[in-house]
Amino acid sequence: MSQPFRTEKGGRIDRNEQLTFTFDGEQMQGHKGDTLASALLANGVHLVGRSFKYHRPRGIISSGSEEPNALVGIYRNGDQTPNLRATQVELYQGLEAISQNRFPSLGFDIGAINDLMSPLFPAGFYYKTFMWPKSFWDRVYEPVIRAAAGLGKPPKKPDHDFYGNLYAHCDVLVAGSGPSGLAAALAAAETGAKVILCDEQAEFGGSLLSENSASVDGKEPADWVAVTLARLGAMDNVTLLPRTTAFGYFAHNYVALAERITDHIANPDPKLPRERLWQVRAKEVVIAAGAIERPLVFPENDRPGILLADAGRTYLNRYGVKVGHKVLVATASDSAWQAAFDMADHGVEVAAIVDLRETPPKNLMAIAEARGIRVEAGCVVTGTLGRKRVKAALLGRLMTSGQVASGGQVECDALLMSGGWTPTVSLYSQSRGKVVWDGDKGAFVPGKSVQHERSTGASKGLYGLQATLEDGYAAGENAAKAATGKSAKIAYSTATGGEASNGGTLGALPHDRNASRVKAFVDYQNDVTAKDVKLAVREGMHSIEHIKRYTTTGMATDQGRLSNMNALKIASGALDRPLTDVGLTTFRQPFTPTTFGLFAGVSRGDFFDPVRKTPSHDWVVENGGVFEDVGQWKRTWYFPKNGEDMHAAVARECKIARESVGLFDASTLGKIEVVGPDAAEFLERMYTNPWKKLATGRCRYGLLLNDAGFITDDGVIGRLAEGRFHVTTTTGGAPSVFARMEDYLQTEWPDLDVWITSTTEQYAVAAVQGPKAREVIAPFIEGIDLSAENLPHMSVREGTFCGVPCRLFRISFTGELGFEINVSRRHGKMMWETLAKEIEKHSGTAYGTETMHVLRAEKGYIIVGQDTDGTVTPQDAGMTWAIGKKKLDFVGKRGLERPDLKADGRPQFVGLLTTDPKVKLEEGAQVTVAENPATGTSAEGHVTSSYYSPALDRTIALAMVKNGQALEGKTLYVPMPEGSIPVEVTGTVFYDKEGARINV
Amino acid sequence: MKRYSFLELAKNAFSAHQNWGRQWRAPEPKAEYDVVIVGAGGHGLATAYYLAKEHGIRNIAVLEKGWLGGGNTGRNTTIVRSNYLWEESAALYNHAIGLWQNLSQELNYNVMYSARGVMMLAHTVHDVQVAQRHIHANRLAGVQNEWLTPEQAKEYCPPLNISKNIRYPVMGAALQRVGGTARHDGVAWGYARGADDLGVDIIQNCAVTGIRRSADGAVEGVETAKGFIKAKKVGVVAAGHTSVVMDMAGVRLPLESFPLQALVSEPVKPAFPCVVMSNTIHAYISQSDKGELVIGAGTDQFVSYAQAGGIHITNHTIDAICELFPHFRRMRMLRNWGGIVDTTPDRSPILSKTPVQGLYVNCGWGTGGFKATPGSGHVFAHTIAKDEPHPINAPFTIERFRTGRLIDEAAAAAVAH
Amino acid sequence: MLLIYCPYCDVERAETEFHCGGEAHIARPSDPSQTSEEEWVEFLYMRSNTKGVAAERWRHIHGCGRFFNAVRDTVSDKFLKFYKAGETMPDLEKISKEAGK
Amino acid sequence: MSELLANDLITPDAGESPLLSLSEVSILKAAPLTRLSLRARDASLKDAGKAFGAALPVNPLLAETSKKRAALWMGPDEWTLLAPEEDCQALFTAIEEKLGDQPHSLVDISDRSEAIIVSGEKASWLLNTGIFIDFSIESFPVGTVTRTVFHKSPVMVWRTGTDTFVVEAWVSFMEYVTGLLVQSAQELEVA
Repeated sequence: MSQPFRTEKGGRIDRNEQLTFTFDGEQMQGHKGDTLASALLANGVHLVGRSFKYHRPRGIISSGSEEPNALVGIYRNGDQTPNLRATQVELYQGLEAISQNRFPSLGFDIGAINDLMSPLFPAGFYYKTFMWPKSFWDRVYEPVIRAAAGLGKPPKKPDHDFYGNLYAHCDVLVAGSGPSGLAAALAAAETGAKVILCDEQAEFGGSLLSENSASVDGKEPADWVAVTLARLGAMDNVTLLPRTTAFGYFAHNYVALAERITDHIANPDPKLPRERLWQVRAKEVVIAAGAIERPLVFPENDRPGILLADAGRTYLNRYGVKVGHKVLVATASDSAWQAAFDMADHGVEVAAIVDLRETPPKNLMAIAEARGIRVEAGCVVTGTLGRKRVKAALLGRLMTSGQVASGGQVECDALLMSGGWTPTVSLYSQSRGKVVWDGDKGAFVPGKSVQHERSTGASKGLYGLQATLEDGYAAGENAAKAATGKSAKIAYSTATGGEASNGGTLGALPHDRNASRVKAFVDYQNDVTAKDVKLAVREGMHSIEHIKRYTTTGMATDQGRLSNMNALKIASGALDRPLTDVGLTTFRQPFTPTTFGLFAGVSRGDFFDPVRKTPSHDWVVENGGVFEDVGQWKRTWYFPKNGEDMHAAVARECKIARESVGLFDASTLGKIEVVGPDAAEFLERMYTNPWKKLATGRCRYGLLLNDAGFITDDGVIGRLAEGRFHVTTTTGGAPSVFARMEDYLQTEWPDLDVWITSTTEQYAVAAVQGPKAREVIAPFIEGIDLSAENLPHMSVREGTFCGVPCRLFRISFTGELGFEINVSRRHGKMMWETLAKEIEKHSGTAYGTETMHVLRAEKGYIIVGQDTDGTVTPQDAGMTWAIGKKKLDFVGKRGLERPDLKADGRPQFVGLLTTDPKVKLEEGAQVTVAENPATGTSAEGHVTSSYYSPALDRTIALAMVKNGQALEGKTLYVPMPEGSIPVEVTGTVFYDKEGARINV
Repeated sequence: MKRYSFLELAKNAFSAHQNWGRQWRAPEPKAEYDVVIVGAGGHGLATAYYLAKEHGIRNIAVLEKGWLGGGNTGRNTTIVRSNYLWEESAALYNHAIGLWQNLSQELNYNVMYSARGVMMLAHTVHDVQVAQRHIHANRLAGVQNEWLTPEQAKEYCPPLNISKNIRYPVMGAALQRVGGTARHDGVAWGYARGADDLGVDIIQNCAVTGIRRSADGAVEGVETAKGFIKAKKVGVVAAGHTSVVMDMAGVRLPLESFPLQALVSEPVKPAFPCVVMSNTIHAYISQSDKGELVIGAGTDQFVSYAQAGGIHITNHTIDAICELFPHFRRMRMLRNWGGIVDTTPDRSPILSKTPVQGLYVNCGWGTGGFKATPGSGHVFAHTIAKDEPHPINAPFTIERFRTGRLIDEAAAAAVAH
Repeated sequence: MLLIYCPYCDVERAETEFHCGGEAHIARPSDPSQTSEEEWVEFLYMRSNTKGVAAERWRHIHGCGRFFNAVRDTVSDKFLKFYKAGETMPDLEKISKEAGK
Repeated sequence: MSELLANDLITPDAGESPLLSLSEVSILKAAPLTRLSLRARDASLKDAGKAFGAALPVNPLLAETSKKRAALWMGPDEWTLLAPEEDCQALFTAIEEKLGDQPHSLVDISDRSEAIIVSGEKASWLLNTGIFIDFSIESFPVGTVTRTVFHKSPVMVWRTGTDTFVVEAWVSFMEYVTGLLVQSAQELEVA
């Protein structure tokens, strides 16, 4: 029969719905409501994985998110997710799980040889070896180590799923839905406060779901959960989030939750996100994260079949699964006794209860006796037998001398252990609170609240059902009061049974075995033993952080939730210093491993970053244009025709623009309208150039520095009226120029009567450049006299284009007669298409940014960010003409006076011509004096721009060269791997040096 | 000092590893030292090591307010490279690369320097220009760096998405093959063990609370949690806390300390062979020997000493990683943490004497200090021992901010058009 | 992600709406030509980089666009005061004390 | 402020089909509109309001409306003035004339942005998939207007009704904003 370890009845699984799943290809059955772990256990499967370092066989140890051993890969529809905890994976029909870190199979794993060689692999062994021979590290040792390390197999294909995001606000966020969490949520919600209740599990209720020896308000605990949830569910002010982990507590009460939406569904609707990131700003947070049971550290405490006692109880009561037929219970605290009793009540043979304590509570002894359970007090487990499943345990009796005497051997097929409980203080700790040691409880508990939060119930070390309920109600009431000022008194439920568990132990248990031969695991997944911790201390690692890093304890995927306290105690013993002196390692987010896709959210593909398009975009696509990314913008790079490559296309575009006319989309350039009585004064202070005397209707090139004196941006600025300027910036510089202007305006010169408004997207801009430019635009422009006399170079007028208002600039970045027409963005497409059609009549062409760059380079115009790099002054760039000599101040003026900015030997902007006109220099290539400079020679400069110039039918280059302006006519070299290229230093203007073509 | 080797390991296995000695002592401070180093991170420990080894100064204390290697040394993403633009930077970082290559043997401590290659992606025409400029400048300076086409980049790093249909397609990459990673803790511990063996006192849990200066202004020693310690030379290597320490001597610096986050995934079998960085979409990633994907994020925008950053920074980092490596979307973040990085206006470090006689400072490494650790310690030791900079760190003065002779690695990647 | 109060909008908003402008109350000299090299480098680059309570500039860049100032403890990241641009620098020591630092 | 007034001004573009049409939420593209950015000192507000035809709100994040007019508070000296498309030139001239020499800045930004109307019982939920703001009616009452951030795009949000929001973005960001809203809404189609 399938599921031989399933109980006859009981549990919260749906026995009517049977589900088939596979584990390592083997088909098995489980039920709806099972986790993969409970279903495997129902089938008698304990061995589910191999440990990280020694590849030891490992079984399921817990029933929750703290599970260190039972990590599996889940496969579905081609998607693969490694390292999922079987204890958290909800079963669905057809689930496919694969074990990890084993080869060739889980049962026979070659890596297990590491276990035999383990004496060679103590903590930190890799720091001491693999150093000889030197070349072997990357080639031999490291590849072998890497192949052996790692857990699951990484996904091989892009993820099909998508992920959602939601920002939320609430008065009270309750993390955890055990008794205190539910009580807190209810108490807070009844005041009318907005409450979010989340729990990492599929069902709300926490420990109440596996509690069957207590009652609340006379009901079964699970029934009380149902009633409470019904009440919460009926309230509009409550949001219930099951399968949702509060994984990060950030500054200012910002809590991140991971909601798992489809992983538990057999065939989820593809319209559903797989997971959703909730980013919650909570006025108050109630942390009700509970506590987890600690393992006991005894030799061979890692065999499959050894579980935490509470996990065993949970599998029994909640999932209807017996973890074995003959169970040994080893404990240092009361709670495990209840597990033994429940086992016995379900007909499981309890081999014995082995309690570390000399005198366990009498009432428990009595119950055990009534059930006929053998009890060994003052006794510990000193070892276990059975490789892939525990077969027997060795017992040891504690002597008054502190020694351990052999106590014989007990056969069992499962061992339940409890070292007591550790409050889950991760979230509190993430909130930057400092935990404090509570000696009575033997645990670290939350100290003072640093943010607006409070811990309740077991997460602050409070146990016992009645006490945690009461504490939860109070926490909810107080949180709501603090958040909203409102309160409401509700009737508290009362519990009977579920008494607080006493007892517990920390650190490694004593035993009578040869300490150097046995392994007592502290951190299961990373195979850290008590010996390793002691070795680290011996070697001088005295800080708990050093011990953690050296041994890797607490650094596995469970983040040390089972191991931290035991490791700390062992370290404290080895150091002979109080535990509190050794310190606790920091709890870091996320609380449990959290999917990358969840963080990435919707930002993928075209939504990775906004794709900003200009009004010509569709036309460009239709006409085969190629785009380049400039910031978030898509700009047309070039327009290949008839299979042209970029070089050919650009050569053609350049030629046509110079001979006839070219059309270019300049819409992405930043535009800022500067308006107010002090507009000219403001520009005077921002830019190097003078502005006050610029006549209305005229334009001027503006150069913008930072206060350090370096060029940061440039653009043409037109004066539309006495107090109104149309400023243009570079495309990439638009936001930063605007921000810097606001900064100076608001914080340095708030007295000025001037305001700036971004109009970048108000206007679409078409540049029409070339000898035929005037003819091209003339048919469409009204209200502006286009003649050279009335509209000379560097002018601006307002009129209409095809009847819609436009701002017409006569400016040129090509050295040809040129116009830039600004119409409101909505008419941009119409303008572009009108002009594109019109230029055809003149055999013109549309051109892209590459041609724009060539044409401007032929004229020696700089591109800020290409020819300059943030270290270039106006003098360096040969642009002293742009500095208003009479100005007392402008941004950067004082910076330019600094010694190094005036020093000799600064790089200067020059032209370079290769001796061979066909040789094109590479942009970024270095310029040297020597033809064959020795390695380590300082460069004289570098090539900033380099193109084939169709107008000159040769290559041209621009460069920054030390003292370059004085070197005109001299030969320098550009050393390349294939040989040095001689270049002549020239002026920066290659074409139409007189500028005749622009003034027509 | 007991030498480490495989043989030694095997020998100790027979004695159940009971006989390993301490890697470093836990001494109480003496009343006086020749040199006090403030900060027992990688840079500070390396400084002490080279002072002792190469300059014969053995009477040295390294003071650490917490545990050694617990600051940025133990919190970074362990990338090593030297393909910086300016020759001053390239010389400094390449000096470090030279030392990295023999560091395990030099220290007899496996620092796991692994030259798996650092690939810096170009996504735009501007990126390509910047990368090419780096490559040409590096070649002249003797720094290894080469250009890869997208296909070559994919071959070097198979998980890389070089589809033309992603938001910012990869247009190529600059690859430095000698770049790679090293084990951060190993570096701190190796230098600590080496320095300790040469007689250096490493004093942990000993915060410096003041810097005492004589009437003529020169350094006399430091006030600490464990009392006054006399020293005529004090080297401050306090990373994010440099401003705080230097303020004790009345020295103001052009520094701001920002939170910087890093994170790792759960460990998986080998999935990622090298280091990939993208400045344009702000992400860098490698895989540790343990199998974790190690991912660096950006800094928060405000000064903070909280060692914690905002989730929006994490979100943006991971969305960039998932865009470049879409397989990793189903991987899970295991741990996320923050460091405090001290940044200068030109994003280059300060390794320099100060206006105060006997006070030296090594700071401003921003997000990239780990890679320089050996080189930084080496030239800083020289600076302290000789009271004048090594030629390699001579340009990295405080003075440069006054004169304007910046070494501007940030500006060199400026974006406009 | 910090929660920041804008004194102009009179609301608290997420940090992503804001841009941090660094240390507050560093005024650009009114006549830079009269400043010494030391004064200029002080203005350009030297920063207190305070560990503890410090005043800094923020701009509500994706809101009302205004610059304003805030006092924040750089160790806890807690904001202790927000005030409009142009208002005088508050007594940081007093604020520290009130906050129990 | 009634929903009616806002809807009088910001109306679905008849030429466009709905971007999203679900029972719980819909997204409609709004028809073109006149948008003027006014920057002015307190002393000029009264005159500006008169010339415009609606008072300029002085309280943060508020909108004042009258027939076919809305004045939105954007900052302490910044308002966006909304009016029908065809009124642009006349309004511009009227305000300029009225304000005369009073220091101010009036700039036509009609085409800088586009607007969409997001409405339905899930409207605020949908906006919260990308916007941090608490849209509960107490925190963000009808009539509230603000600039903010939607994922990676700056936007403006104006609540014109309990379940109706006008969302504006600069034109080149609108595809991003609407694309993500539509994608995020798709889970609402799942029963």
